[in-house]
Amino acid sequence: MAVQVIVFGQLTDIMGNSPVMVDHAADTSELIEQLNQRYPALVNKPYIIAVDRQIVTVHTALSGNNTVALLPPFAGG
Amino acid sequence: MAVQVIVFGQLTDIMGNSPVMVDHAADTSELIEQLNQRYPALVNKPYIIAVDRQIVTVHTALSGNNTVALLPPFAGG
Amino acid sequence: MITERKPKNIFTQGPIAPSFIADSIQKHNTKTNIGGHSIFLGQVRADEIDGRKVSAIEYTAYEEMALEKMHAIREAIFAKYPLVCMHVHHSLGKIAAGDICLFVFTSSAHRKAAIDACNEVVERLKAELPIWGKEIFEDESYQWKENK
Amino acid sequence: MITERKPKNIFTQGPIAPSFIADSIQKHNTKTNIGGHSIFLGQVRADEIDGRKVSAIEYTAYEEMALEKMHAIREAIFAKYPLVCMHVHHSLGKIAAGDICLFVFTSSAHRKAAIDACNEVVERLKAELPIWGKEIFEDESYQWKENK
Repeated sequence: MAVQVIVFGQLTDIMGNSPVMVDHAADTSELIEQLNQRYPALVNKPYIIAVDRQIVTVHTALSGNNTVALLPPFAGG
Repeated sequence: MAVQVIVFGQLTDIMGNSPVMVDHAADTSELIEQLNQRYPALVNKPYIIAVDRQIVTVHTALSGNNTVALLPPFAGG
Repeated sequence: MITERKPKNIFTQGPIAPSFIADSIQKHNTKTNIGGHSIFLGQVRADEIDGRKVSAIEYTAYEEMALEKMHAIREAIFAKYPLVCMHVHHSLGKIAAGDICLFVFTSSAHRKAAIDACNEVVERLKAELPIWGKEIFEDESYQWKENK
Repeated sequence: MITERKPKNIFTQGPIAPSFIADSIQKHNTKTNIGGHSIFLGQVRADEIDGRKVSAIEYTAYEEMALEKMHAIREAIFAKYPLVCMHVHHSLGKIAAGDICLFVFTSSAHRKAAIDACNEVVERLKAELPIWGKEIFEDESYQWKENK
């Protein structure tokens, strides 16, 4: 049940540019909890979550083959 | 008291591309009356009048050194 | 002593070349207070009317009056919007279908001013500048263009 | 059999050259059903923040997601407006102040559709595409850009 986590923008200052693996996370809430423990600086940062490129709300179930992306506020253009 | 009249757009089909001189016209109403007699096709054509490049309404007095332009609907762009 | 801004010429004989537009964009490279450019281009359409196809539009203008009017529009637009710059070019003469006959270019620090100003200039220019277009069909017949 | 339109790539490495914009305009010369083009260009601003001046913005994106999202926006815009065509290009990598980082280009028979569609694409793109910009100052320090 390993989930791959990728981050962008200002979150790369905290988690780096490489994907981070999280072993046991049944849903996005559990995932974020674990990430918050590993990266305390993440706690108060603004971002939305995408699972397999779809924006989701909290408590989205994870199957283990998912890519979860943490997306800070967009700044294109 | 000769006034120079210039026309543009579809009015050139009626009055040509050269300035037309009108001898006695105290104001724009008199001027248009005389032009209507010389160019009957002008009577029902839509246009606005500019005296010395300023758009005017009817009964504008003419001094004799004016250039009067008849301007059919604009179609720039 | 008051130095008045003189009316700029907006008229150019023949179509507006894409390379001219590129040069105009390139020149803004040093104006690093600009964040957004808005551009409107008018292109001559090959409209089909009663089976006849427009091959070109021949533009004429009451140039002196148009330049005075455009100058007034420019002053009003600069008073209304925080623009860095604004450029307007309109073709005169015969412009073939597919060619560019109007180029309006506004720039500002934040996009909204440039976009709103560009739209307003296009609307005012079409409504207020004494310019006429003769739509010439492929068989050399013509009709006078009307703006809707 | 249904053939789905595949998402087009919108990303380009480095700045968008004015000559590329000119070529893009030129290509529409044969589309004689077009009467108006609307173009928006984003240019990197040399903002000054606490005495430090932005010398470049380095853009990154979640590319796969951005292209899927842009495809959805494109479909929605074509469903809403009678456009002849639409092109979007966004830079990735380090773009110097004064250079162009965004090029949105819409065309239609009558101007209103092109203008409204262009504005809506710019707004949606800024709000919905996962793209980020790192504002790099002259002293090599940086901050993350925020869209307002």
